[in-house]
Amino acid sequence: MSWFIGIDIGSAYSKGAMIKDFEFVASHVIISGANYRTSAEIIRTELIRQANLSQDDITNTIATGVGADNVYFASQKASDIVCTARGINNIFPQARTVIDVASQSSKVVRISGEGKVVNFTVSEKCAGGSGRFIEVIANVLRIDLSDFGALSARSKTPITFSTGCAVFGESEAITRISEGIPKEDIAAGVNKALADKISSLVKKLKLEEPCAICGGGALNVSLVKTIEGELNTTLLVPQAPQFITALGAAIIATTSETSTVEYRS
Amino acid sequence: MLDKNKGLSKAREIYLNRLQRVKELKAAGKTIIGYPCIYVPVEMLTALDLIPYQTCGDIKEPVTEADRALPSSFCPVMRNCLDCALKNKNDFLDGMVTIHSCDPQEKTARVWESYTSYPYFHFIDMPITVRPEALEYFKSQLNDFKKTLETFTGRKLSKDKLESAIKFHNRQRALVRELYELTKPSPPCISGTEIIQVIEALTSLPVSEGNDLLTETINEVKSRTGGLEKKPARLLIWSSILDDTDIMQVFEAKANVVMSESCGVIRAYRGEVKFTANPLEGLADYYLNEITCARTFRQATIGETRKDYTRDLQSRFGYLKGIVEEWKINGAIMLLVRYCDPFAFEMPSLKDYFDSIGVPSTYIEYDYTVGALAPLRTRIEAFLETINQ
Amino acid sequence: MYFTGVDIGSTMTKVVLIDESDNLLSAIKGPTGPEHRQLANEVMRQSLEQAGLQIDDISYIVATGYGRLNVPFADSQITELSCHARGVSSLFPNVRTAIDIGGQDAKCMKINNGKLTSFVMNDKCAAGTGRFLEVTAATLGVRLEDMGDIALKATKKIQVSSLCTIFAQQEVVTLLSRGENLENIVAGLHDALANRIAALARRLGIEPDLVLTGGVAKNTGMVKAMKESLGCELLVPEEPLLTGALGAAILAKETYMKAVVVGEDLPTKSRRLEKATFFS
Amino acid sequence: MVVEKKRTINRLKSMYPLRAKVNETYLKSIEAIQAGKPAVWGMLNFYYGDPILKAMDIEVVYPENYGAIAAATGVAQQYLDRADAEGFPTHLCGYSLTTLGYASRMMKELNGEIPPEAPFGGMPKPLFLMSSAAICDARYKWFQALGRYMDVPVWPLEAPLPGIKEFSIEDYYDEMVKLGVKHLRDFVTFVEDMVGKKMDWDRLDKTTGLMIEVNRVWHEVNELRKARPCPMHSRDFWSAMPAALFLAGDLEDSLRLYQDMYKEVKDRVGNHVSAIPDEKYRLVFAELPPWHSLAFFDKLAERGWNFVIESVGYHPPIPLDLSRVSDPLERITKFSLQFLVGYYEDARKQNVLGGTTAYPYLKYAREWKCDGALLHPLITCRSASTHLPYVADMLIEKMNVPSLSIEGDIVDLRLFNPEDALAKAEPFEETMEHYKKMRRQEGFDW
Repeated sequence: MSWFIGIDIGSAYSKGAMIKDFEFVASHVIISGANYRTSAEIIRTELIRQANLSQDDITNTIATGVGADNVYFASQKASDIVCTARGINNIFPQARTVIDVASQSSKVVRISGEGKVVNFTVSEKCAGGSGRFIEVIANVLRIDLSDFGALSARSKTPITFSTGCAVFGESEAITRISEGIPKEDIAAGVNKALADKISSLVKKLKLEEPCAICGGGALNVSLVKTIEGELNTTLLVPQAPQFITALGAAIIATTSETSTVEYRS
Repeated sequence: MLDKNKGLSKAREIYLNRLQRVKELKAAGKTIIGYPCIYVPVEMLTALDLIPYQTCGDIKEPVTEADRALPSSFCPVMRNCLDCALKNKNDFLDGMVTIHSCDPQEKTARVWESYTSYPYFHFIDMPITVRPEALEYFKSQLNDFKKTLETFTGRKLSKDKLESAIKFHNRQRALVRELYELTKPSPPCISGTEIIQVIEALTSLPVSEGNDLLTETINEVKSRTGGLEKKPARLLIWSSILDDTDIMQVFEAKANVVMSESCGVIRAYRGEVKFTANPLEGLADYYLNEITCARTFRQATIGETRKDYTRDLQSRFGYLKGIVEEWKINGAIMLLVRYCDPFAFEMPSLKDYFDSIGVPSTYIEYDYTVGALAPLRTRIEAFLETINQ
Repeated sequence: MYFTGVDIGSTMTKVVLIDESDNLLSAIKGPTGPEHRQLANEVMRQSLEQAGLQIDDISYIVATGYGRLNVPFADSQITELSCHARGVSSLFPNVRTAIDIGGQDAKCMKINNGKLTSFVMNDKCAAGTGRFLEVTAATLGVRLEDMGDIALKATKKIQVSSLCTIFAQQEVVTLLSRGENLENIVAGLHDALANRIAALARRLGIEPDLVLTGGVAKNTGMVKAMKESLGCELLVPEEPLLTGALGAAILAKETYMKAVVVGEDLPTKSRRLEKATFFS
Repeated sequence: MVVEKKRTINRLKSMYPLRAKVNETYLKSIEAIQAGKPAVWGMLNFYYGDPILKAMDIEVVYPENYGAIAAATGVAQQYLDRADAEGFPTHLCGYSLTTLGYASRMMKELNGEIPPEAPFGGMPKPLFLMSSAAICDARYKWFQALGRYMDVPVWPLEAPLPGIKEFSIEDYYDEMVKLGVKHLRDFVTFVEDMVGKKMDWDRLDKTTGLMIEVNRVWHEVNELRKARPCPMHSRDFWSAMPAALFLAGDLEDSLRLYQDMYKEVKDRVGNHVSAIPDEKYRLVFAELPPWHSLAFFDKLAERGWNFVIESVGYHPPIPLDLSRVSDPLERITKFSLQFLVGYYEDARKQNVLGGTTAYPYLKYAREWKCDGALLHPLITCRSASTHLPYVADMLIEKMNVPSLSIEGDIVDLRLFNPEDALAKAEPFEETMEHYKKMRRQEGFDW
């Protein structure tokens, strides 16, 4: 009997996935906060609790994400890009492209049948290309993040955002509000802006179908629809999209295949 | 009762659908040649019975395709312009003429040529100084342009054809200046917004049709009774490009914009092409010397070994003094399109100059999107509040 | 006679109600939601209640701030720059320069006997606004109002990128994963913001007295950082959030009085507080 | 935890004396300047102006390089803030803002004295400014903007930027040469007036000859790097380039020392000596390196990443026989033009008409047999960044060579994040492996 854990410490959220025989047995997500070390511990404890196991039952743990260094109990760490590829390949072996809409950045990875990375690209640092954009606007509009997709789906006339600075997308939203634009049109405008950024990332890399989408952004139905429209394809959406990278890490843990590289410089 | 197909209403209509007329002409068998920058000598196209069409971006269109070839920290106008091309919006073009007026023009031109396949594509190099040898070189570049045009059309570009084309375009320049005479009264007889619509129409019409439109417009505006609403300030806008009415309307909400020293407005129409033994000389001289874009390196005396900042400012911005006096300007807006280096470097010196001639000025940056115009509105209003007390 | 200033800012909405001798009768603050009009009506109602007045008792009303166009009952609109200038100089008669750091922008104003003479404004880059601290606070999982005190506990200076909020945010993440201590990072963020705003102010030229206003002025760590990067003393109003609304109220009074003197009758809006809502 | 710096890259012994010579002359020139010898502020001008100033024995300081020094030593920020305060938009070239802030501090606050905080002896008030039209607009508008702070004359060197297709038009090249020669002749007169002495034409002739020869040998050194495994790493290129690019140091010394480098590299090729322990991947680097964290290349070397070619903007022109051209000014012009047009015929054949600075990377990838490209776009240096997306697109389209893009900046050094870069190394290796297969399938020979 062997259980494997993958822990993905992102700059906004920390996610954990536990697998047994390549099947999900537990998953957990929390806000990363200022202390990644603690976040990692909380996640491990929760995963173990969910599967009511003890620490000794865990054969191997792999860490990924910006805060991977802080997962002191992980045997090794893996690149989040590789993890996303392995993760999505585990759920959709047919997928040749995966879009990951995370809070801080979006990335597009093209993958082989074996889940190897064929090519990838990550959104520019200074561009409204991340899910954070949506969180911020949801907050401005005083609506729940989970309602965002449904709301924007109601819009007939989405507004146009200048898809420049992600932070200033917010001022734009506020501006539009003071101009009297309905909520749903603003929400839809944000989805459009983000979808534009993401599809141009995909085009940059050349889309190879079938294409999957993961990360928190994949929970936003209207964003997914908009991207589907712009790429004119149907996206594969996993049940728990935000855990795909963590899942990938767990999978890597089963076959400790990853280079240990000293990240410090 | 106004005729819908004349003057201002016609201009507005064309402005809202710049492609309409060129597509008609195309259908009628005409050859349409695009150009992205006013430094391209359109006379040479007209002379060969080619229709010049200025390709421009769409301020309301988010850039998606251009990301493939241009980074986001790049002239938003050219990014947008290329984006439209890559979205096949200019596929009706038979050719493009591009020019090295500035980096974004040059960089975009090369990418453009590489990603599209018009029957004709030409790139003109351009020196940065107005020195004699630079002028000679530019003349040779225009001569090479002539060669490729002749090969493309299979027609000779004769001297008299070129001279008559120059006459037509000089006439157009004169008419635009005449139109601007009508912003001198207070209140002005025509708004900055209307002028943008007229100019944007001109850049999508054959020169003769453009001249007719101008004549109609001038007569219409002259016959206007009452004129426009008098606003508390008469503004001058100095910019690299100003080709969209949305932003102009923000300026005009609480002021009269009586002069817009910019592309998309008067910059291409200030001077006049002189008639020279070899017409290319006159053209080279006009385009290199007369057009007041920050891309050209100007100094008080060419190759001077003594330097004096005051004289330097005079040589770079002196032409603005007369404008300020004649149009009774009481406020200047220095509008910068983000990432436009030639104009960005100019800003502090330009402010020095406006201060020296006692014109209050304010600096405004915008990224060529309709996105956040409201904060811009606040700046304008606050600026007006400072000059109107 | 009574006068009101309504300041609908990007994050907070404020109302100030004064009488003809500038006595403060009520001051209300509330978060700006997406429904400006409704909010304007609501805060106005509260303020009248607090002052024990009816809407018709108000002689003149000036609206300012981002949402100034969404105050149905306001008689005229004046930009927040002129209003801040007026408000600040009523509190500090000798003020020559005022810096207002808001959530969406930062403004530096030159003031001459109560009037705005010139200004510079940063609304294009979040790195130079209060938003810089909000975004990075969120990344750090710290409450915005605690940022200042945390900064004051710093033991060493860390340089943080001041070029762009997004970069700063990513840098914070890196610093955290390197195990840098929170206080020092926060202090670094305050310095970065202070330097950006100081540069903005220098563009205008700084003359004493210098006043810092706007929400960020409540942040003690920021005031310290600003003093350091400006290298001069800073005056801070007790209620830095209210200077805009106060200025609007005073300008309302002055506009009204001027009209009375020259005997012209000012056009005024309907005084009805309709329950307008924005997204109906 | 900090690990001690491992030196994985096998540096060339012969590079050190060259670098030492350059530094030595740099220090000499600083002393000379501080002793009151007139100096000129110059832009990297791709050979147009430098041989002329060198022949006239005028010291040149390069604000572009000084911008890098100011950034590396941490004094840049105060100059940047100053430029911001003077009203220069913050999105302008970081080096230019540093210089403008520096000039403002020197002239407005210290009436012409070199600021005490300025590293490496600072930059003195120049005799005149020599800007250049080559590469970007900032490089001539920036020196014009300096006029706000000091009344020193500016000479903007013209530099034609021919079209790739148009270049084949009859007389096109000759006209560019005509411009160059006439322009440089007037420039010489200008310099003579400024320093009050006449040009020694024999000396200019000799200097020009040496400049061309130095660059030829330097070019040959880099040709040797096509060998597998690659004997010389980009680190050595960057360390050795100033002697050829800026003509830093004494040209006769430089020639000898580049010849020594040639011998050592040739020797390594003969004995299959690699620049890194185990060459798994051959990469091309574009454009400006992250000067402040070059140790990061050792980390990549540990993974078997060898950087075999780089930064076209710093590379010598493809050699051109100018021995029969008698007029030194004509030789300088043709040599400088060659920096760009040396690639044109090939570019036209391959029908890659985009960016003059973009095409060479395709040639590099093909001839230096690269598995991947590491692109380093810089937020405030557009000229070194705008062509990179196109480069990436062409590399993958035309020869199945993938690119990894790591953002950075020229003044805000904190933007370059080695951790982030290294985190992408692992997936990029999978990517390079994939495209290696693709190239084989499509009949490429590497």
